[in-house]
Amino acid sequence: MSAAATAELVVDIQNVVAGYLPGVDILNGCSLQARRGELIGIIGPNGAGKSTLLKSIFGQVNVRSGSITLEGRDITSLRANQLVALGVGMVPQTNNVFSTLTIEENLQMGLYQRPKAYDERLEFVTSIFAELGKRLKQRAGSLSGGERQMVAMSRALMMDPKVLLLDEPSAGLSPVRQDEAFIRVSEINKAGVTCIMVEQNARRCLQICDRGYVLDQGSDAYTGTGRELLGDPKVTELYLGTLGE
Amino acid sequence: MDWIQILSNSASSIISPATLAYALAALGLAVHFGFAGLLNMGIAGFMAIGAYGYAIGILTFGLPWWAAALLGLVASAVFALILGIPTLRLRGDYLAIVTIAAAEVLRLLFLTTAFDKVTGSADGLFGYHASFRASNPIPEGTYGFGPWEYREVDWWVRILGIIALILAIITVWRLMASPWGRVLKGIREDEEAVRALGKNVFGYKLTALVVGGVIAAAGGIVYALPSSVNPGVYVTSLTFFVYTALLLGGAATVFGPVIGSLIFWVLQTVLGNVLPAAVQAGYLPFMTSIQAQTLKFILVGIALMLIVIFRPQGILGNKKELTFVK
Amino acid sequence: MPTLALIVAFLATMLAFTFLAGVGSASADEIDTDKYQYRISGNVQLDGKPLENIALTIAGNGVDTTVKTDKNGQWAVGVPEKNATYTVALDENTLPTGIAVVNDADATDETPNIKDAEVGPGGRVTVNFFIGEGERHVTSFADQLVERIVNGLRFGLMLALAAVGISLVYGTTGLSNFAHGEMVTFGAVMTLVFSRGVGLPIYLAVPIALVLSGFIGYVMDAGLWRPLRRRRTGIVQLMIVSIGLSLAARYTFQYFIGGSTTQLVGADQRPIQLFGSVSMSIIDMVSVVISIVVIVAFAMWLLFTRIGKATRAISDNPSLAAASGIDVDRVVRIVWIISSALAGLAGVLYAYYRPGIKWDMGAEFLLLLFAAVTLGGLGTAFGALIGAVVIGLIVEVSTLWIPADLKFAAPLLVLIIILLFRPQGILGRRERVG
Amino acid sequence: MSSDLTAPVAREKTTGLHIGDAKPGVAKTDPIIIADGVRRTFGGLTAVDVEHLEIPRGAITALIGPNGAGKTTLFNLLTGFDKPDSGAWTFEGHSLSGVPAYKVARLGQVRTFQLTKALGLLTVLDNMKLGAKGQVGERFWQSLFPFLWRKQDHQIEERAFELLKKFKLDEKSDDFAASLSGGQRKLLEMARALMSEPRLVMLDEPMAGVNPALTQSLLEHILDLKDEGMTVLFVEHDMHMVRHIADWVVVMAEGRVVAEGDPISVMKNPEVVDAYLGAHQEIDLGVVTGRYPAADAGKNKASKESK
Repeated sequence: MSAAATAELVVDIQNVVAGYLPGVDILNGCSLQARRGELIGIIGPNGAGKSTLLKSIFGQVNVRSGSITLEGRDITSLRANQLVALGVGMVPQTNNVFSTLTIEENLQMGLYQRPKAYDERLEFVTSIFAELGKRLKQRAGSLSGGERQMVAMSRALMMDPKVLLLDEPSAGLSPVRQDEAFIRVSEINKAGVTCIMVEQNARRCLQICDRGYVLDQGSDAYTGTGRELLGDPKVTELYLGTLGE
Repeated sequence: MDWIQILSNSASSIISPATLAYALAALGLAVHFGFAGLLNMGIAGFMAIGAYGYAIGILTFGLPWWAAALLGLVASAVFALILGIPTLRLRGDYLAIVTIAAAEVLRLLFLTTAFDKVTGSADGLFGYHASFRASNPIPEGTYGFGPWEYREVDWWVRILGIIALILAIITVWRLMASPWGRVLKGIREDEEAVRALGKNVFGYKLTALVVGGVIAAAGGIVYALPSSVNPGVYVTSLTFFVYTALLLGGAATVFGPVIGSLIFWVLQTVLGNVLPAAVQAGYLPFMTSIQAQTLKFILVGIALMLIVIFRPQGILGNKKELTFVK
Repeated sequence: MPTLALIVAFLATMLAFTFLAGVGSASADEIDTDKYQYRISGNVQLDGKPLENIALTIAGNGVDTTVKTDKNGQWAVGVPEKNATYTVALDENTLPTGIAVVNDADATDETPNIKDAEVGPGGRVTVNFFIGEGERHVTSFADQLVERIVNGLRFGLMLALAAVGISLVYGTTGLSNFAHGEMVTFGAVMTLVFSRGVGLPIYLAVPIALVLSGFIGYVMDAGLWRPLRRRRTGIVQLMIVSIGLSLAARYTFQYFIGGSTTQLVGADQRPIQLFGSVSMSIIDMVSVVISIVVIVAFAMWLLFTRIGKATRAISDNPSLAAASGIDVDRVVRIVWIISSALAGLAGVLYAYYRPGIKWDMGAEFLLLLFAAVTLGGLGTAFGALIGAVVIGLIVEVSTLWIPADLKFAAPLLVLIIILLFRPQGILGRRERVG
Repeated sequence: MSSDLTAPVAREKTTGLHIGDAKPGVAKTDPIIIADGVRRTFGGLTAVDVEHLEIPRGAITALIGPNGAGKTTLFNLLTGFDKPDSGAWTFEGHSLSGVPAYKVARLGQVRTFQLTKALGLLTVLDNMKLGAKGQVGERFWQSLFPFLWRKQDHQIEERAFELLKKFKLDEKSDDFAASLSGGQRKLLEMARALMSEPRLVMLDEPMAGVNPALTQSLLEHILDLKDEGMTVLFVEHDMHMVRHIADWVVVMAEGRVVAEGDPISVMKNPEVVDAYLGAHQEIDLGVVTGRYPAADAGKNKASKESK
């Protein structure tokens, strides 16, 4: 973690203003940095703009001002396939597998732009998700929620991303599966992939992430290491303290 | 080119039975598509039911003309029910496909030789005018002025057509200004929300289908009044032409369909006169006069595309209130 | 279930109508004589007295018409081609009891009730039968059924070529393309232009027409649909734009080729009897083989190639496909090219099947396409394939019971009934509310 | 009274709602909804599987649970917007199994949606008027004769204005609903639902997408509903507001009801803690994944306890 904190910047978001409808900004001046090898967690109340921030990195929202760079290169408003070519991977929250395709085809879609690397990448992915390797011919539509989440992460990993964006990887999963999902994200990160994760399960998210951002009303209200935020009374008040006290 | 003649023809087309028929059909379609959001692609079927109902009522059942007209309207209401009960639960695009298929099935049933004695199959129906003409209160002769000079029979057709149109306009206008119309427009926006407020969405859609269908059938009858019933008329193209007229004027308006039909037919008449005349005068050396007649239909298609892309709310519609909500 | 009761009542009424008509109507003595300019006619008499209500079937060159004699024993059928041979079969079941078609003098034809009629350069021919007391010759129901099934499969495969394309376009872009029928016509018209017009042999004209069809698909996507997608035009709006395009294209064909029916080279080939009462011309057989080969190749492409998989991925989940690095616009462009070329091929084959090329031939085809695609579930190519074959079978086999001129109505009715029970389409998914 | 400017006044919670221990499926003293064996599967995945559930009358009940727990699906089932594979339920004694959604609403059980369904191309006022029940002018033949419904329409309009004022939307009454902000649409949807004078108001995530300034006023509105004698059932996954306004909490996870009780005790319930924070809440994932030494984690825990 300390090594990661001094490493080069991978993603640099500066004062982004973005929204879907004209005149309605969801993000108003949001900044975020991710260094190589870091696991970043984004938490915040409903409607704070967490998912919108992720979507603005991935070019799915109109960014009205501010800048987003990847390794120093401006990637604001690039199209998804261009971003993938530059090494940005995305795991959406829902509808995150091709349900009519087999697991193998899902993985092939993951590295659509470089099909030759399939065997090599499959080896890497199955080193994290060993159970998928045995079920390649199964249709993704027949999988349970937790298994789908794994296919979704694997698909995104196939492209060998420099940075992986994860939108609520624990959403819709049972508690045990949620923990499993977090452990997988941690393993992916340990394998060297920079990760930016949006989460509703704030406590779990902060437990595993290197640094966290608390979003409130479309801008970054607090930031610090996961531990600092977990222990911060203000963050507890705003977001964590609602349960289990 | 004889511009006077062309102008006169065009002016005359303003109250031609075809224009009145299209205006009625487009108004019916406005109830379906513009106000209720139902993507009915079978409006030609409703018109065919009206026309055939009228002609068959006279020729086969020996009814007086007004009872036959009533038969046509009732038949279209029944058709709306038969079509609506199974299909109104469908998603927009499925509804379009089913309604266009239903209209085509209907046309094939009118066209088949199996029912030749009743429907006249490919020849269609004609020679049903006696009772209608006998009811004409206007003494024999030619009336009117300028381009609008017609014989008493032609006036009788036009007068009845205009009365039918005015009645339909008043009905639609009253309906849409009422709480009933409010529910219907609500359904167009989001039927789940309206259902959550305790409205019988299916019932409203079915009623709208019947109302629009009856008005469109009245259009079919007006179309058949002066001449004959020809199965070649009620093809899918007719539905598309009515859509063009409707969207031209504005789908979610009361007067839009009328204005749209007027413009549609005046332009058709102008082009239908100008293009062949231009060919004969040698202005269009690469074209025959038959091709010139075809050209105007090509232009209708292009116009439809341009309207939908660049002015989907039509001439009278409010930009904010354009109807393509889904 | 008042709904169901109403539907059943409606269908029952329609059936009753059909049967009543079959028994009652009698004056259908002239069919298609105003549609086509050439005609076959005849006069059925027994010992000089005319026989009324005798059924004759005229087939060949795509014609398949049943006609009945009028009270003078006369009948006439319009046909699309001169210098061509048609088969005229008299249905002996409609003759008075104990009467049959007999051989004259010393001929030993086993089926004297079936005759070949050659329409010569004059465009008219008369066919008469010798009728007297004797044994009847009828095609058995089983033979008829087999013949219809073979024809149905042939038609269904041809339909499938266009149906998989319209389905792919719907799956990847959400567009219900009403102009797909005109893409079918385009293939046929271009073949006509390059064979009859330019004078190329048919085996060159067809490939050129298909390449041009593919090119038109590219042009439509690049020039119209892609810009509209960029503007995020709604699907209903897109649908109506495609209707406008369909109208414009349809009348453009009429502008150039006029309102009449024109035949392709080889449409007048003699059918060869294969087995039972099944007969096909060489071109028919080639058509079937081409349909099968192309459909198999297409299925392989969709299942195993990278672009094919990407196509399925986009149909499944467009935004995830984009997030996987698939250039959606590029794949959609390829889909347009392929589906347009397949539609063109279907058009060429349909021109032989109908037979003849007419400006609005695609319009009648389009509704069958919709029926096929909806039957199989909008957006799934394999569903469309199965749906198309089913529709083809319904079209042909239904003529065993209903009049031949209603055969296109049958699948549309089936479509409506199926959607009754599965409003979301056979393979469609219901969406959660809220 | 219900303003976001005045400080929120803590209101009395309704108590004594249940009979016996507060466990899943516990009987209520005065239930408004009783559901039995309601199951709904989507292609093999069980979305809802509720054995027994009673909703107390005259109280605010929160239905909470993580995303995908089946809250919205249960909502859809109870309101007739979806059909269960099996099961039966009653509303004020009327069996509602197989009753279409619009009839459910007419019985006095009205709902809102998670994604607002403001009718964008109708004015705000028309949206409101659409909500009123028993309108003469909504019947086909009567609608043609304005004198039959004009008076009633005026009364409805007055009531609509009153509600709009309360929800601070009266100045927007002639605007198209499409021009409202997300939060205003939520308010409009709620106000519209109230036009039908319901006895049970079901709100699906009323706070989602609402900016914090409006949240307070929305909460007050919900509390007002109870004061006016209505029963409220709402779905939410933010515990903050649940604790503030709910009298009773039903917790769902994986389609089942895993806990019930008043907000304070429910939040202490280990099942709930599991459902929300993961099974073994005491285990620190940072430690499990080897990201942090166990000692650090302990320190963190200590600091929290000291607070």
